[in-house]
Amino acid sequence: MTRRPYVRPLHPHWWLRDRRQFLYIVREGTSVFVGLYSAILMDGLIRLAQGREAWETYLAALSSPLGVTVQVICLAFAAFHAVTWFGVTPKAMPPLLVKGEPIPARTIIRGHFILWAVLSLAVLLVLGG
Amino acid sequence: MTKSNEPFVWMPFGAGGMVAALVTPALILATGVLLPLGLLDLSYDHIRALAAGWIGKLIILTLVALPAWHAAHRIQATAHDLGWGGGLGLKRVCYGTATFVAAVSLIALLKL
Amino acid sequence: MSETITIRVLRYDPDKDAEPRFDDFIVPYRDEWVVLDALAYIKEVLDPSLAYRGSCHMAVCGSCGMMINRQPKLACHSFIRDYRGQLVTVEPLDHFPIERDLIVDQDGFIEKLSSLYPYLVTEHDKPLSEGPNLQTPAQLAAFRPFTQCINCLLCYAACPQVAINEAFSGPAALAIAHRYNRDSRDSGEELRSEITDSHHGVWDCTFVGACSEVCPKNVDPAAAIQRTKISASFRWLKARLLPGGTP
Amino acid sequence: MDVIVTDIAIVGAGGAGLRAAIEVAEQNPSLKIALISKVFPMRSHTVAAEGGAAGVVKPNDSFDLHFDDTVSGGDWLCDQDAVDLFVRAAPEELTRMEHWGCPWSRDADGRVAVRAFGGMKTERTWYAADKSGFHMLHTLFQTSLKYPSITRYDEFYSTELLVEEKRCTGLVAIELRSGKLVAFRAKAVILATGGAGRVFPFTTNGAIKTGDGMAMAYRAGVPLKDMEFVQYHPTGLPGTGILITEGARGEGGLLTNRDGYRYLQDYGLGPPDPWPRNKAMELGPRDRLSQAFWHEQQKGRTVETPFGDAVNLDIRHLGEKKIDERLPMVRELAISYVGIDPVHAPIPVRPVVHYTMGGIDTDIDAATPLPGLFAAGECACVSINGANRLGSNSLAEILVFGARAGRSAIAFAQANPHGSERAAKARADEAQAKIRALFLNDGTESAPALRRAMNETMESGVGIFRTEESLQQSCAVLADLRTRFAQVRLEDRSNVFNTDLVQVLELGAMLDVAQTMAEAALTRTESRGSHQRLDYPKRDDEDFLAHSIASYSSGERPAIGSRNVVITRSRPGERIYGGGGS
Ligand SMILES: Cc1cc2nc3c(=O)[nH]c(=O)nc-3n(C[C@H](O)[C@H](O)[C@H](O)COP(=O)(O)OP(=O)(O)OC[C@H]3O[C@@H](n4cnc5c(N)ncnc54)[C@H](O)[C@@H]3O)c2cc1C
Ligand code: SF4
Ligand code: F3S
Ligand code: FES
Repeated sequence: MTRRPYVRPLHPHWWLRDRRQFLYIVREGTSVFVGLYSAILMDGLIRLAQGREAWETYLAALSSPLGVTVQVICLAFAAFHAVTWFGVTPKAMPPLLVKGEPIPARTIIRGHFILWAVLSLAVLLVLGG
Repeated sequence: MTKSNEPFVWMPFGAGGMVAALVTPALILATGVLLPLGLLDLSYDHIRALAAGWIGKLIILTLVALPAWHAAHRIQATAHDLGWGGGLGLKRVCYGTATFVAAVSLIALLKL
Repeated sequence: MSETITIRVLRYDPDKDAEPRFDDFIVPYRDEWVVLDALAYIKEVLDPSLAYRGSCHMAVCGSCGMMINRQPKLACHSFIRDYRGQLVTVEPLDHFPIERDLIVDQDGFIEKLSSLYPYLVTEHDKPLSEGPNLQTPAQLAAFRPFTQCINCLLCYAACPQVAINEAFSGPAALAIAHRYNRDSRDSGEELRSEITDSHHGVWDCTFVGACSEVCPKNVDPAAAIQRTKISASFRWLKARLLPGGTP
Repeated sequence: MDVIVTDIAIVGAGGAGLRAAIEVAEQNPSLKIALISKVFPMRSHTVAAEGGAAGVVKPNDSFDLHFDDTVSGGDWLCDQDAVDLFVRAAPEELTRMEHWGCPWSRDADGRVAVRAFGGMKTERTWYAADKSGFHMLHTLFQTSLKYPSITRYDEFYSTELLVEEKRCTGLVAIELRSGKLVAFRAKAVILATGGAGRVFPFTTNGAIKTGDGMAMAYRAGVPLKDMEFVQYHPTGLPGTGILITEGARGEGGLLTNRDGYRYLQDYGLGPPDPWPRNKAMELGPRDRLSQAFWHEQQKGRTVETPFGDAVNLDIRHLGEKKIDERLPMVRELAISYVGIDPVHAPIPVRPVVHYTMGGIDTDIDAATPLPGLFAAGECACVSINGANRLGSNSLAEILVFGARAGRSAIAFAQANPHGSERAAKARADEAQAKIRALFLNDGTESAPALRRAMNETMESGVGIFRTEESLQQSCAVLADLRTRFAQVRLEDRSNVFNTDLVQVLELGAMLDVAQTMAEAALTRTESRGSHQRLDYPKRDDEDFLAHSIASYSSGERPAIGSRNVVITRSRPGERIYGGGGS
């Protein structure tokens, strides 16, 4: 018959046409930098195993202009990752009930931010010796 | 319909996302900002000492390997989203790299 | 009816058009008018051939989902006054085949929903003489948000995974499955897990979250899916680690 | 043309149609069911019902009390055998809905909660927050997916019944997505097509409530019963006609006029207790409340709004928490459509056409006088609603009589063979030719103009209060419109989703239905329930304790006959509300 459904193909730049979708791809994109930083850490472990001298070169590389630039970019994306990750935590866990009432999403998100601050402080203290 | 084995990759992905969110920013802050500024001293002895015990090794491995896995999972998924291949090949490359990062880190830690 | 607004509508008549095109209409409107009223005006006064769906005019029947200025919206719940001074572009819902003008083919959704055992599954039929089941308000609250879905499919239009993976069950269908899984009277979760835990069940979802943002009824399908992923992971572990579990 | 052969065809997939389909599927899984609907089932207008469904559950309640409320609420025009059966079956049906997963609201101890409703002596209305119909419809739809014997034909617009030798043998429908005409041959047909509120301009009814099934039956020679009884709901939002549920008053909402005065006490509904008292004041029956509005309007005591006169519905004293918990949708609707947050200000409301008490003539087994044809739900008139339906009785009715229609259809289908294929084809070809004529002939009349004229004359002549003169005038206008309709012009000549064609066909149905309403109202020279004649203000049991029966006579005005009401135990008495009632 005359029925002829038209399928509009997904726009090749669908994620650039919509703020929400763009932020999604940026959120996912953060993983490139998270991954990159894991590689940097892996490198550090290799150097550590190779001995004091190798470790010193590693630290120097971290502090080089290139090293700093790369890491600052990584930091920005990692922070964006953290914020977006905490933002969805209430959806990603079963509702927690306190006296029969579910804990509000805002409280759960706030709890994660507090944990973030505490752990970050702990990391810095441990590394600082 | 057969059930998917996705939990095998998804659970470490989720854990990695949590680690990357809670701890990674502080680590980058330390190595990428405070260290170059001279506000933090990551001396060889101190760091070695941190990695000396079993618990230390385990924690460090977690901090390196899980975010790597998290990244691998997201990268292959996003590539699929953007229509860049995203087939089995890419999956192998991504998860393979993450496994490699984990394995090398483990060997390095064991050598300490 | 003093002010006017320009409404640009995507048109497609398979009898005449090779592919969709846009038509502009200038519509005088009143303050309480929604986009659906403007479409009714166009159909009645300007172009009777315009095809669209809509019935209840109160955001409950789910008929009138469409893209309004590229956002999935209910036409009966989008006030023209909020678009004052803008060009309003109205298109059929993204990610569905267009039958004609603003009408899309929704059969795919119904099939996906049907496959998920979207009804109460119980071990025995309870005789009527036993009366209604007991269910406390707290037990009701545990699944109530997920009962609010009006099947408007805005979430499907918002979710890129629906477009990328044709077989993906999609947000609303999975939210409804979750609704039954969380119902204290139901024991069909195992049955549903055959579908929810499969690749095109929850695992096609990459937690974009757009589904929940556009949902006019606050159903939060994204949460339903994430929680199902967690249960699915437990089921997966159990099947592999526990004796008697079948991998 | 396609021919689909099935055992039982059901037109309409709202609450009544779905319930009927499930009943057939459960009772006899070997029967093939075709469930035909012009919209997807969950779009059916049952979805819009807010308040709830009545069924006796509380220990201090009884079938007799529900019976009495219903019969007196209906101003003694109900068939009492039907009401008896109805009140007994209602709790069972509502329990069954619970077993199917309907998320009824609950008391703290986990039992199903019930609320007060207009005209009901005690709390017996089961509800699911303020989306009762929505939850019932989705529960029924989703449950129906369980049964392989139900084949759905979504978005098929049914145009007429197949009748062969005084028996209904199927129907004809247009598949909207292709424009194809399809003949359904069935051993039994159930009509469950809902109401016809759209014949009026200002209504709570969705765009799809155009009385198609009533018109189909009527044209096939089945009479329409009690069509003059059209219910106005007292609390619709001015402008859009969106309904503010009676639940708002059940929870304690107050109606006040421009002076903040609870005017209902002036119309025999007092005393004005500060708390909700069943069957009094705001919880009086709908006809009385709507009529009181009209009187207030005449006295100039209503509130003027940009969308016409209104009165105030005040729920502020319930507080934000209770409003959000019990009446979330009311708040949402008021904010969206009249820009008023009921937590802080009263909601302007006015009476609005809501429900058609009349409908296809059926007996208590949902059987119409045409063998093989059954009807249930708002399109049918059994009659349990009499001259005025009590709120929350119809959601229970669609279940009780939907199920009964299913059972009756099974019995009929098991006892009778299919009609002949040749006759079906011939009839379907005629139907095809009629539609083709619309496509080929260049009519001169504009459908929207005819519809507007119909709406106007129904409101002005057949509204809350009627007179000989107003009705005469409306009858004349409607007769004229029907003649003009023969020259209606189809603007859209495409095949796929030709919604212009659907609207034209719906208009044809509405004109037929409107005509029966106006003509029956003209004949009934008394006032009863929702039918109020300024020129005959009293109820007249001598002459009019009887149903009106409107029969089709092609092209002409309907013939209006009458049939006695079935009275078993409740003699007509005075309808007493307010303090006198308790
Ligand atoms: C706003 C509102 C609130 C209400 N609140 C309450 C309440 O609180 N309590 C209460 O008891 N009652 C209430 N009612 C009344 C009650 O909801 C209805 O009477 C009842 O839902 C009717 O159900 P039904 O199955 O008969 O028809 P509907 O639900 O209207 O279904 C009709 C079906 O027929 C189909 N159909 C119609 N014509 C055709 C055709 N030509 N071809 C194919 N299919 C066709 C439609 O697609 C639809 O599926 C309310 C009504 C309204 C409008
Ligand atoms: S989940 Fe929300 S957006 Fe999706 S179909 Fe249901 S109501 Fe619509
Ligand atoms: S938008 Fe899509 S990817 Fe998942 S969270 Fe919602 S279904
Ligand atoms: S018309 Fe019903 S949801 Fe918009």
